[in-house]
Amino acid sequence: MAEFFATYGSLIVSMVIGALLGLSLYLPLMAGQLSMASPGFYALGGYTAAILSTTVFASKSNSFPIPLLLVEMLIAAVISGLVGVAVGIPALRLRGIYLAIATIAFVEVLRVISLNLDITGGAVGIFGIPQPFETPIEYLWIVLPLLFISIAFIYRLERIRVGRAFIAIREDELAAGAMGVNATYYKVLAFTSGCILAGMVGAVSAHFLNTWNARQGTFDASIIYLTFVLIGGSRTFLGPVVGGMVFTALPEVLRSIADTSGLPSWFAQFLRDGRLILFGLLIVIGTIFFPQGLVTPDFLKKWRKRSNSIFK
Amino acid sequence: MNISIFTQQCLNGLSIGSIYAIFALGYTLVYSILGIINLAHGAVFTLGAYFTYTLMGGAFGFNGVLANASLPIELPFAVALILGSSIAGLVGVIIERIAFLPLRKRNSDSLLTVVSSLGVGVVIVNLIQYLVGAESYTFPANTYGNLPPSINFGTSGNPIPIRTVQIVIFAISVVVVAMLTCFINYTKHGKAMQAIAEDPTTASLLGINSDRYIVLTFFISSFLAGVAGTLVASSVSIAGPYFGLSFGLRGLSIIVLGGLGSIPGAVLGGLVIGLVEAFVPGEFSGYKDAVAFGILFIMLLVRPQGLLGRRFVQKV
Amino acid sequence: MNQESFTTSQLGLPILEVKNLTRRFGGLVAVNDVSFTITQFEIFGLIGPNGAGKTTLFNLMTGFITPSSGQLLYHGADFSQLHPHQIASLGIGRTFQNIRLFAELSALENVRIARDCRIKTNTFKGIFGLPPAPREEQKSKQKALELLELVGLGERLDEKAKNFSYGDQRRLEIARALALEPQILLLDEPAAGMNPNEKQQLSKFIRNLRDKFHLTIILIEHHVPLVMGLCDRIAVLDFGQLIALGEPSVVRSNQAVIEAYLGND
Amino acid sequence: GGTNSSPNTGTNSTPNSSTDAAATTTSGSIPVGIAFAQTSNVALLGQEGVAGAKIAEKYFNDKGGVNGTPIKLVLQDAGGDEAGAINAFQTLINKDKVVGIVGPTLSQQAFSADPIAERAKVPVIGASNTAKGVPEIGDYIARVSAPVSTVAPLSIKAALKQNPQLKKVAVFFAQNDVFSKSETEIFQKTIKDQGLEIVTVQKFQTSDTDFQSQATNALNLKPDLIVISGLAADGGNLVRQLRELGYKGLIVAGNGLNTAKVFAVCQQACDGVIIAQAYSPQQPAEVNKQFRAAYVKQFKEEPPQFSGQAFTAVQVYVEALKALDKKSKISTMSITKLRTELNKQLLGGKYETPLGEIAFTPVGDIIQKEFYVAQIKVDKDTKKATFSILK
Amino acid sequence: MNTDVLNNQQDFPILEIKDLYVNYGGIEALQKINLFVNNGEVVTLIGANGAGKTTTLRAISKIINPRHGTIMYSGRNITRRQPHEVVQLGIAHCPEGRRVLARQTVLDNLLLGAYIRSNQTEVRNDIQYQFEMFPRLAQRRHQLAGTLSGGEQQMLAIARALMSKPKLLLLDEPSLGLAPTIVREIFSIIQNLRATGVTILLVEQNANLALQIADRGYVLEAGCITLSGAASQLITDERVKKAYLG
Ligand SMILES: Nc1ncnc2c1ncn2[C@@H]1O[C@H](COP(=O)(O)OP(=O)(O)OP(=O)(O)O)[C@@H](O)[C@H]1O
Ligand SMILES: Nc1ncnc2c1ncn2[C@@H]1O[C@H](COP(=O)(O)OP(=O)(O)OP(=O)(O)O)[C@@H](O)[C@H]1O
Ligand SMILES: CC(C)C[C@H](N)C(=O)O
Ligand SMILES: [Mg+2]
Ligand SMILES: [Mg+2]
Repeated sequence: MAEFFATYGSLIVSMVIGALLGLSLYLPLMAGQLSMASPGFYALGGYTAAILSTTVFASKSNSFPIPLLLVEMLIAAVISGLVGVAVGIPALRLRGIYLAIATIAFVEVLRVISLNLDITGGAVGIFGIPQPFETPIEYLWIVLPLLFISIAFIYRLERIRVGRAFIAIREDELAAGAMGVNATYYKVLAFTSGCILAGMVGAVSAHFLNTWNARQGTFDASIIYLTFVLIGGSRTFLGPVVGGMVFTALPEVLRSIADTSGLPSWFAQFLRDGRLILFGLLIVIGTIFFPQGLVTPDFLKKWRKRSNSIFK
Repeated sequence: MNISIFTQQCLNGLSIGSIYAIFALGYTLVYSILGIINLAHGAVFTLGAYFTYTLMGGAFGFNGVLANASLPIELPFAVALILGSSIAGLVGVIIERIAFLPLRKRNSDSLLTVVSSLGVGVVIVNLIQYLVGAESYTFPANTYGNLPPSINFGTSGNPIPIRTVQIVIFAISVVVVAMLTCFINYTKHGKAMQAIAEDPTTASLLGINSDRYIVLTFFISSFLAGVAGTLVASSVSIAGPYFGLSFGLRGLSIIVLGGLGSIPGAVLGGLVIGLVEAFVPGEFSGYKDAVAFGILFIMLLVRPQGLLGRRFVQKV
Repeated sequence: MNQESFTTSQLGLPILEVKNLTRRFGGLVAVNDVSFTITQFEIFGLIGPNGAGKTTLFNLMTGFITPSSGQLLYHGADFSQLHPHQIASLGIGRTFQNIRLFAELSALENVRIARDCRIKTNTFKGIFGLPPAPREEQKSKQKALELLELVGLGERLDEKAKNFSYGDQRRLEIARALALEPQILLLDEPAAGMNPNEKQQLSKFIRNLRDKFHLTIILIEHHVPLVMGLCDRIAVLDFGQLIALGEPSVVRSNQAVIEAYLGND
Repeated sequence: GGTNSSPNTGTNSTPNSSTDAAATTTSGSIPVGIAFAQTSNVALLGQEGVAGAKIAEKYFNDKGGVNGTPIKLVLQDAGGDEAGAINAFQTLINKDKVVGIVGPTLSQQAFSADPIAERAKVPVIGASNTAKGVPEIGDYIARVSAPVSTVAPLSIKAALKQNPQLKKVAVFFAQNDVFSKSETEIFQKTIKDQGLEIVTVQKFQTSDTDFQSQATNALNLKPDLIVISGLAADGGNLVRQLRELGYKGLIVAGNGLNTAKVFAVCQQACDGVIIAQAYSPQQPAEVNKQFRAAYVKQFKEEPPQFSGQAFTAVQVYVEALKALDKKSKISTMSITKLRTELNKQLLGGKYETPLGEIAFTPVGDIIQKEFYVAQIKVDKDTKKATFSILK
Repeated sequence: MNTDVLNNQQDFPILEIKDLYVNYGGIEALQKINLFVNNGEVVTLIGANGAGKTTTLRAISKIINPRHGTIMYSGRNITRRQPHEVVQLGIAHCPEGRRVLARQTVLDNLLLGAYIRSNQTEVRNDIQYQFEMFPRLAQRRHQLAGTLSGGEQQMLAIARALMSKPKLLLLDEPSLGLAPTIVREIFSIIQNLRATGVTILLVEQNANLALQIADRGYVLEAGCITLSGAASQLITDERVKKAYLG
């Protein structure tokens, strides 16, 4: 067990981070906004933490105080929130693929800027970020509560008028307007919540990865997060959580399958060299066999019914 | 900036822009019939280059399953280009059958199709790497026969050299665009495609066989990707399996800039981005990419439908 | 409360005023200098040939488009520049000629979304379930259920809106508009897709609605018997212009209306 | 092909249940971890490292391994990103129980994954990380990839020797590559120190393929020397496009272009490019001759720098293990102890490698004596290109 | 002489539906539907909301697949055909809810309606003809169909269906949203079409009007045909009167 956690500790944390990033994309998607801005805010949050912890909060002591980490997350949240509102208000007039592209453009611009600025360390980025924990797995102390809080937040959100307003906008923005839904307000709300979440996750990740650089928020990342959400299921928050976890773990699972003894060596070799081929195939298969995603509201309903009948 | 530099940078911009444009055309075609972005397009672009390279008798390097393998034939460039691109076209059709059709049949979220195409892209890129490794491959020096490496558009005292490859690419893009524009705008097929994009069910009620159009579109789009990939590779060599992906993002911004689904828009967008990039002053070369995307961002806010896109006002 | 009593006692108070309203689309004048006043609790019919500008007038009244010129007054205040959601909150609800339900959502969800604009607690309290949020949510749901019952879809709460037949979708739209708790209800061809028998029932139903919820109703409809039987007053539009306004019997015999719309039978 | 040469590499490293078991695995070999990028867009560079390491494995095992016990490379793909490197490191450390690790490919990955090895007390030798600060990550982190501070000035001087008249220099560098970024700083400092004028600094990205506008910008200023810091594909294309656009002057290229791969990209246009080398195939030591021969035999081209450096990293492990084994039998040591001892041992040693004689500073940076400046020569008739060392 | 030929033809059913069952997910929308339409006839289908009228037309034009049963058209089994093939065989469907192509102009919508035809001059003449019938559309010919008024869209949908020169026309509530004068216009068009030999299956809420111009009619209730017969009989049937004629 200890060995398992030692080997997979950071993977487990990465999975939770994947789930959180999935949620950060899911939030605007609830209101029908296909925003790919998450990596940008993830990067922004990461830089915030990286810069703060290596400059302002730098200390000689070995381990970085956890309260400071929380403060960094808070600051990252505030910055991301402000930038989110500033970008969101103009950008959210766009729809569908146009919004996606606009947000991707925003992410790219951020990336290039961070590559050119001194404070962000150019290509090398910022390294030697102090560690609040001894082992990677302990980051769960931060990311798991964050995940649970986010889930609780979204769960509640979906059950009150805000959630219904999001869905109304997703279904038909014009009709939603006629039903008294202030689309701009809710869209900015959904978008900014996603930004804030991504920013906070970035702040933790900077510590978790020990280093931060311009390669953290990229177009590829946007697309991967989108995969988390859509294959996980974009109609319930459990979808992105499951999707984020599964698709973060998948390459590593394939790696460890390749290492299991007893496989014919050509097959093990294929698994090792070709694991991303399988990764891609699983994405395709996932979309084909789970057109609504792995977790769908119907699935949940059935499941709930079943468990109810068991308990009765 | 003096006039000859200006001309030079214009020509540079046009030549790189024409590469962007021919890449973006394939995107636009698929968009204009399915209303989605095919993220596997960049991978097919790469694949086309590898196909042509192989057909010309090129050998593979040291990594991958096919290390040191080569075909026993050495086709001339033009033949290999057409054949290689046709194979890429077929790959496109196969992609459509495997990754798009099943989703379409189930009426699933069109975003999911985007993800599925991403999966295909991942498969292709990694398959290439698995088979022939990650190293770069270069077309033989005599690909374009005995043409000089560059052609001078200025005087000998004030040279404005443009690389010959780029001129070829430019010419081919112009021809392709002209042909496609005619096909889309002056035949009923273009309208049929738009009808399919807007409402496949209604289109079928009008007697339009959407399946056939979609297959055809994928073939043309992937064929073009193959042509573009080959041409670019002949200019800058195949820089590994990820070669096409760096065009992917640019391609996206171009079709949006030009107006989604508009063929002339894709071309205009490509040229505009090419020109803008060419005119980024040297001291800001680090911001070159940001400039293109910055323009796109602002443009989207000012004119969301793109340069040549048609604005659609919804009436309730 | 019986209908007679308040129609007579309250009639006359203007609730909505349309003043020299004009809307152009490029060269086309879809609504051309139209003025009329709607009084509280009346059922006001809007008729006219296809493309006369009736729906456009609704779109202006609900903020979907802004007037090229002219004014719209609600209880005396100009609201022509407000956004649709603001107008909805003011108390003007509508249905759509080309049905616009939230297709993927259940009937209940469709109605609840509209009812939500009457929830007053803020998001914060809502998320933490602090009072009075839970009670309000509960009330809101109750109200939605009642409305579905009212339009006869009480049994089909969980069905997706898109699976309803055309006529049933129209009923659902009415329930959804009522959930806004509007003072003015705009119905754009509510009887389309219903058979004559159903149309008659709908006519009764609309009158009941007015009485039950104290509504002012503006109604676009091409089914002449229904309009004539139901409406207190009727306005006739043709090519964007108001060509007649008055009680059904007057309008019916107006020569211009017969030429433009009713035709000579 | 490369993959077929040792098909079962790393497949049968059965993990031990207890962390403190004997260092050698049941199969009787000593596991050394290799964490290069075998996928992603840096795989191009990672594969070169893997090739060098595999040749080293065979070479040293043929010569008796570690006093009779063979070593066994355990490959884990580190991909191109930070998380990938961390996962590869974790697997190597905890599951594969390697005695030390070679890798990762990028410095950014090193900043991310090396601290993990440091905390687990597992030695790491970087074979391609050149950024400032990598060896300083910790006691267990060393590297054999020199940060090119000595070689860059040499190549500028070599250019000056070929054309003493030159005055104006245009500088190009790949801004998203750590290697090129730090290298260009050294280049630029040298240029100024030599009293030359930098007329322009143009940035690009390693993923770029078209450089015409940057080239035009630069050529317009009529430089007589162009200095490029980039990697093989982009650098090669830049050289080619500069030449095709009519540039006739000297070109100095940085370390990233020190691979025969550029020949394919810039073809005849490569002719005359002066290259700074941290590794030269012509290095005369016996071990390099053998390495080069093995490499050429398998891949039919000269070994690139990253292969030479990866070979060297493996060599350092083998020789340090040998020395350690002589002092006290390593098969009796617990893996934790072995790793610690190995780290001490390797930092203290001197090695005769394909890079020449090397040693380590106390923090683990390489002390390399021999750097080379080579010029690419393209044979007019055969079109074959070679590096020829400038004296 | 001509009438003789017509009369002869009228006897063979151009469309014949046998034991048709259609499901939406778990819901049975049609059960054991049997109906036929003779060549040259106008047949109307009436019934309450949700009875399954639209579903029947969808099954014929193959937008949905029946669970069971056969659909014969001109002696051919078309049960498993694709929608576009059915159009090519001469069936046009003017669907419920108009479904004009919102982003295309009026003219393009009409041109697309003639997609299966190749003689462009004839097509152009026909467009001209539609414009004469619906002057409103002529005025709006370059407007995007999505911005037309509801009634204008309905006219366009009908005109578009006619553009394919069908042998069998399926009309789903053509009078929906049309002003009374236009409704009359539509019904006279239907009669004209019949005179030129087009067979028509008409779904109509305005049962009165429909039965007046139809030859025969079917009454659909909750997915089953409960009544059928000559239109003249149905119109006087007490049950029909009570339920549908108001
Ligand atoms: N956004 C728009 N752009 C251009 N023209 C428009 C637009 N909206 C409406 N129109 C035109 O304005 C006119 C009035 O349309 P409107 O929808 O108000 O008609 P209506 O009276 O509701 O007709 P119907 O009874 O057919 O629904 C129509 O001719 C229509 O084509
Ligand atoms: N897509 C669908 N999914 C599920 N059920 C559907 C769907 N479409 C229709 N139904 C159901 O099938 C039944 C028949 O519907 P249909 O649309 O054929 O009725 P209709 O007779 O045309 O009614 P209307 O006059 O209101 O248009 C109805 O109960 C309806 O709710
Ligand atoms: C493989 C090389 C491009 C890596 C580079 N030397 C670095 O330190 O990141
Ligand atoms: Mg209308
Ligand atoms: Mg119907």
